[in-house]
Amino acid sequence: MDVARTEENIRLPDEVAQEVAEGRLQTEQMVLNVGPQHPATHGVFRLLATIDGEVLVDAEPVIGYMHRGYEKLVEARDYRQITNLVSRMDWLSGINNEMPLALAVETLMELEVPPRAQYLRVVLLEMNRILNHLMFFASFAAELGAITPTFYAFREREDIQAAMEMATGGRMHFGYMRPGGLKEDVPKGFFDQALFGVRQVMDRIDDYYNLIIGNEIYKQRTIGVGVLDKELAYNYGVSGPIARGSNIDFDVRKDEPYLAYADFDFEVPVGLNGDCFDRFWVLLHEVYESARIVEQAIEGMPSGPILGKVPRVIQAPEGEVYVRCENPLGELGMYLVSDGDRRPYRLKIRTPSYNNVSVLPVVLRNTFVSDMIAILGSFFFVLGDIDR
Amino acid sequence: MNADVVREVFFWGVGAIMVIAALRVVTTQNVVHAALYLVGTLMGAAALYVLLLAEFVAWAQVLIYVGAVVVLMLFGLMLTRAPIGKANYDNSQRPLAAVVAAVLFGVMSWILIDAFSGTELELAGENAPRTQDIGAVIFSSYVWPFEIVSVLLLAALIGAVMIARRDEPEADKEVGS
Amino acid sequence: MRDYYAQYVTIGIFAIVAAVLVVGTLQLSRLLRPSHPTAEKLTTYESGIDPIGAGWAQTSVRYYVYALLFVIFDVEAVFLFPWATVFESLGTQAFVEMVIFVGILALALLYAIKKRLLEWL
Amino acid sequence: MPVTERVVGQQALDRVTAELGSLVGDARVNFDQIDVTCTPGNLVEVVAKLREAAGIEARFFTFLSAVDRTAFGGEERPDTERGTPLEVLVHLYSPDHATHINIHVPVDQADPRCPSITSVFGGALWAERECAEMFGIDFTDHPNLTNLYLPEDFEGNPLRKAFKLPTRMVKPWPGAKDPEEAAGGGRG
Amino acid sequence: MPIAYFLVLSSLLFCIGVYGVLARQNAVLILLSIELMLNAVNINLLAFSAHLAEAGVPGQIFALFVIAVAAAEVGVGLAIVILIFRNRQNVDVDEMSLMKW
Amino acid sequence: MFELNLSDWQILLVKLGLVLAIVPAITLVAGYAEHKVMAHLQHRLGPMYPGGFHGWATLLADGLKFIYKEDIIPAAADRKVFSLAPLAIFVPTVLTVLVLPLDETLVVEELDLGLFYLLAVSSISTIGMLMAGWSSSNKYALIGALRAAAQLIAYELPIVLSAAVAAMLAGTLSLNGIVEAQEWPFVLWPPGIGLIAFLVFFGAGVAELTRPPFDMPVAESEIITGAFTEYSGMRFIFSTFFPEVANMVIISGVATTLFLGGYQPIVPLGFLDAVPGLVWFTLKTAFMVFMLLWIRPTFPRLREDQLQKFAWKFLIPTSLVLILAAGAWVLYAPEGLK
Repeated sequence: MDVARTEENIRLPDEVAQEVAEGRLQTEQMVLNVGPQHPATHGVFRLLATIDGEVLVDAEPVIGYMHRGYEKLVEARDYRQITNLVSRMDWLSGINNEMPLALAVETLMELEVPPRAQYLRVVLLEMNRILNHLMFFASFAAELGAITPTFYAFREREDIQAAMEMATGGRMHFGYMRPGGLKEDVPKGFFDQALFGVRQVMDRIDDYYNLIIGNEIYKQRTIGVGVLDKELAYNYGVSGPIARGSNIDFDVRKDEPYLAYADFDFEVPVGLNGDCFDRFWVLLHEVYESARIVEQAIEGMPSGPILGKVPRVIQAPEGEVYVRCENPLGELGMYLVSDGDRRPYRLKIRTPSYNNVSVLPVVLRNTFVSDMIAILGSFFFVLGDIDR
Repeated sequence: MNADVVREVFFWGVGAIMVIAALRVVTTQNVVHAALYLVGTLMGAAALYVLLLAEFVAWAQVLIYVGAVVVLMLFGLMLTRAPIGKANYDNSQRPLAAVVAAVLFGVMSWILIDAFSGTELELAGENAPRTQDIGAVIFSSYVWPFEIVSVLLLAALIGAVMIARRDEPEADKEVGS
Repeated sequence: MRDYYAQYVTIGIFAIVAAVLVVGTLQLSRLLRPSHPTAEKLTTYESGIDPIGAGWAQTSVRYYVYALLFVIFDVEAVFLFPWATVFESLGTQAFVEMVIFVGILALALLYAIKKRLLEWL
Repeated sequence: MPVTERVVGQQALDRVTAELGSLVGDARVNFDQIDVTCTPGNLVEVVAKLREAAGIEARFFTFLSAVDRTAFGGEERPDTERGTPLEVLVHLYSPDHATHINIHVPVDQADPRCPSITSVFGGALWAERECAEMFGIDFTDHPNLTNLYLPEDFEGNPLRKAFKLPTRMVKPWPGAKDPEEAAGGGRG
Repeated sequence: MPIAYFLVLSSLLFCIGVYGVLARQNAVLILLSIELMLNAVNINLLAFSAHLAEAGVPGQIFALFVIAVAAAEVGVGLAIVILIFRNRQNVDVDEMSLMKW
Repeated sequence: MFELNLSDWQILLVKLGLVLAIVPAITLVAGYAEHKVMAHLQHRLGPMYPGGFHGWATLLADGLKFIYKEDIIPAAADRKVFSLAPLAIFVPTVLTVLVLPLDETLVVEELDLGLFYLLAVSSISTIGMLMAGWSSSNKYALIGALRAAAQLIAYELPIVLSAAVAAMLAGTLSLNGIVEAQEWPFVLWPPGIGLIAFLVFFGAGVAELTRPPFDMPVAESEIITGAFTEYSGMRFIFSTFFPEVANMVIISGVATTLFLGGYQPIVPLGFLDAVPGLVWFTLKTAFMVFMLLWIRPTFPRLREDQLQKFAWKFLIPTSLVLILAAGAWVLYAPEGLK
């Protein structure tokens, strides 16, 4: 990165903080509600900000406007129904949400998943990851005031969206995963469309670089802004692109390969300083890596059944297990306690956005109002994922 | 219509607006309103300057007073608390102040009318001095006041900064970061 | 020969017409637009929550410094324009005068930068 | 740094038990993950040690929640395997060793109390608030134990088994009448 | 047009300013009143400048200088007010008894 | 030219009529151009339906919608100041149009100090912003107003100073005089000085318009619509949409007048003199407007402190140097070069 991380960039907030603390700069503080109805909060997220002039003295996220009580609801539904329920948590990565549930049931039931299903799952998961990341690419740029990337990103999304629709019939909530495999095989022409979509993205990623990452104003706005310390990230259980932005090489796909991820060659992009720039940089690189995985998976696609030997009624045996997947936004884990019924006895859903956002008060302290928006945008969260 | 009559009507109109606005400046109980009424008076004064053949001064008045000084005032007000709604900003000497002002006005206007009654202003538009005339005179006859203005402004900035700056001991050390 | 007063009469009339236009359009649209004020509608917008604290304003000291600097340079600009029209005929002397003037004000800017007054926020 | 040395299963269990010793009761391997049980009084020390101990370094705070086992396997068979049916569950992960550690902390069901681990893991700030409102567990010395999701005047602890979903009491979930399937009764 | 019109108007504005200075207790409002007085002076200057047209434009030039000085005055005055506000959280001159005799 | 005997009042009426017809028309055209240019830069079509042909009537439909909108003044607001703020923004905008020379004789009033008048009048709207923001009693509006005012004053200086450079090179403040004094190749002469002054003027002009990348006073992702968050219906049109688009054209027109030779032909070829000056002025202004439209979808926005630093540490010192350089050029450059 060719922009010097000047002292100035990093020191300023502390200095201001000190002045505020000593009362030298103190004008009256005012309490500002950012959200729940605010253009920058992706849904009903509320930030209670205490500001002094343009400096955020304190910030307290208020969540719960979308709480639907999934953990209670799932106790009254069978696994097939839950698939469709959890799909709606992080509505930008529906099929990724369904994955750990299927994995958890498969683990408890010791089901074999046929290789074609594993490869197909990878294709769908990674395409969904691209969809998700492109959306955040668009929204983050829009929050920084650049309006064009939104349209570019949606153009690319559309091609991939079409492939997803061919396979699953849905655009957001796919409901395509089954314990033991997939609902059905993909239709003819799916692979062509998928390849077309991801290659399109790979080709155009240079444009995105030129338009956003290479832009001097963009660098000024993001470098050194909202630095998330590595230890802090561990402490709060921050995962996904945000953790990787903070120089944490942590990717479930590499660390504990599930499905067929061990078969593919891909890199885990890792940022340097944990500022907004790094988080965004990681996000964009992951798009590229996911596109590569999709290409490899389609090229090596085995034939065979897409559903293993699964009993007609899915009843996980007694036991408990924690299963996790690398969701687009981070580690999505499910702690499944089963007492042998068709329904889970207790399903703790550990969503990535929840942990990622919980660190916000620390990161937001003593930033500028404008930086607050950049930081919120770079924390890539989905409200449904926080509130469940 | 006779041009002089038009001018007089204009004068009375603008004068009335100015006086009313000025009165509101000193009586309103809302600080921001006071500053905005001051804008009324200042714009009225600019209009009178135009009438008095001083178009450059008139627009300088708009540029500096309305565009800059009032903005400075409003920033200052908002820095020191500027609530919407009323508060009491008068002190207890209001009646006394009114008497003093009225007496002063009586004396002054009596002297002025006494001294200048009968003096007519010849306002011939075609003789209005042009910007060049002003420039030529400043930069030949009023060079020293002109330079002193710059020193005064510098002093004002330094003074204001000394007073209002954040007390930062390390500020003088190294700036080159 | 220019007609000094006529020019300003035109400007004045334009100002009045522009003001009347705004007020008139607002009045006109009053005939067309609905008006059903409710308490919720008239609440100040604060991201969909009842505002916390109200009726007061506060700002940062930095803005004051900017405004002060602006005032100073605005005064400079006012003297700059008459000078611009005559300095060619007055020659070197007037030029030197302005160099000194601008130089002193540049000192003010330098001072502000040196004192980190422009450092934010 | 990705996983430097993979420590799972029995090897991980050995390290954990060697480090914690008598601080924990039952410890076992479950699907390559470590399950340990400890008392509320020892919890803070346990998580602090797991975080710092060489060879474990479970620095990553995954989640904190609770499980109410009073209706496990049907109303008649409450699971009191670990002493009481209500337990706080803390999951830690070691990014360097890919070790998962589930810490089960049985708490008193009538007066559930557990010390807060926010001094060790900041991520527990929200998790404990959520757990407190959902299960009615009092996390002592938590700096701000207010409701995270529920309104302040909400009554009851939704994730306790005793808290029935009102709609489901009136009308059982239609899923139970799945044509493919005859057995099984409504429980939730 | 009689010059007395302008002179009386300017003295009226000046006296309104005097009233403001005496009757207000908010320091910023006092500064506003002072601006009124300075403006009154300017009207006078320009009226005489128009009256003595054959003398050239010195009246206008003086008005420019007055405007410049007024700008500097406001800058420093407000700085003082802000300092006082920061120390005491209010700007009532009546309560500023520190420098009273 | 043909002679028409019209009384002063009739002339005034004609002027009024022309301005009142042309200014809104130009605003609509520029607004439509903004929709379309931006859409095509972003690989989309933009409005296509209202009016039939490529959605030409979109803005008329929008305007109609705004007329029908309910006018809401928040209960906590200061009604008087709230209603006056649009006036303080709209009227100066209209007044700036009056001195722009569209052609040698096509100007509403050719003021002797036209340039100075223009700068003075346009500085009034700063107060309008502060009025709108303060009176709304809304925190976003207040933050927006303060940002807007600080930005407008910071970038007014480069505008004023670089305009002074143009005045110095021409030796007059009359806009017609400045156009007449310019010779081909307008902005490129005197070398360095003209072009840099033009760029400073144009850059600061973008900031004065509060358009990206300088749009933090109205940054919707941060502070909704800044000072005008509480404005609705026609009040909103008069305080934001109309002034923004009109000022875009006006700034382009002023830049054309000061630096691009105004109504003079683009290249000094004899036969081009037959083309009316109005056409040249329109072409040049349209080009400048297009540049402004191009900037908007290209850049993200700056942060408030970066914006201020850019003005005070870069643009203003640059324009101060330019003034001295221009002075030296006028006085000391060899006769043959000028």
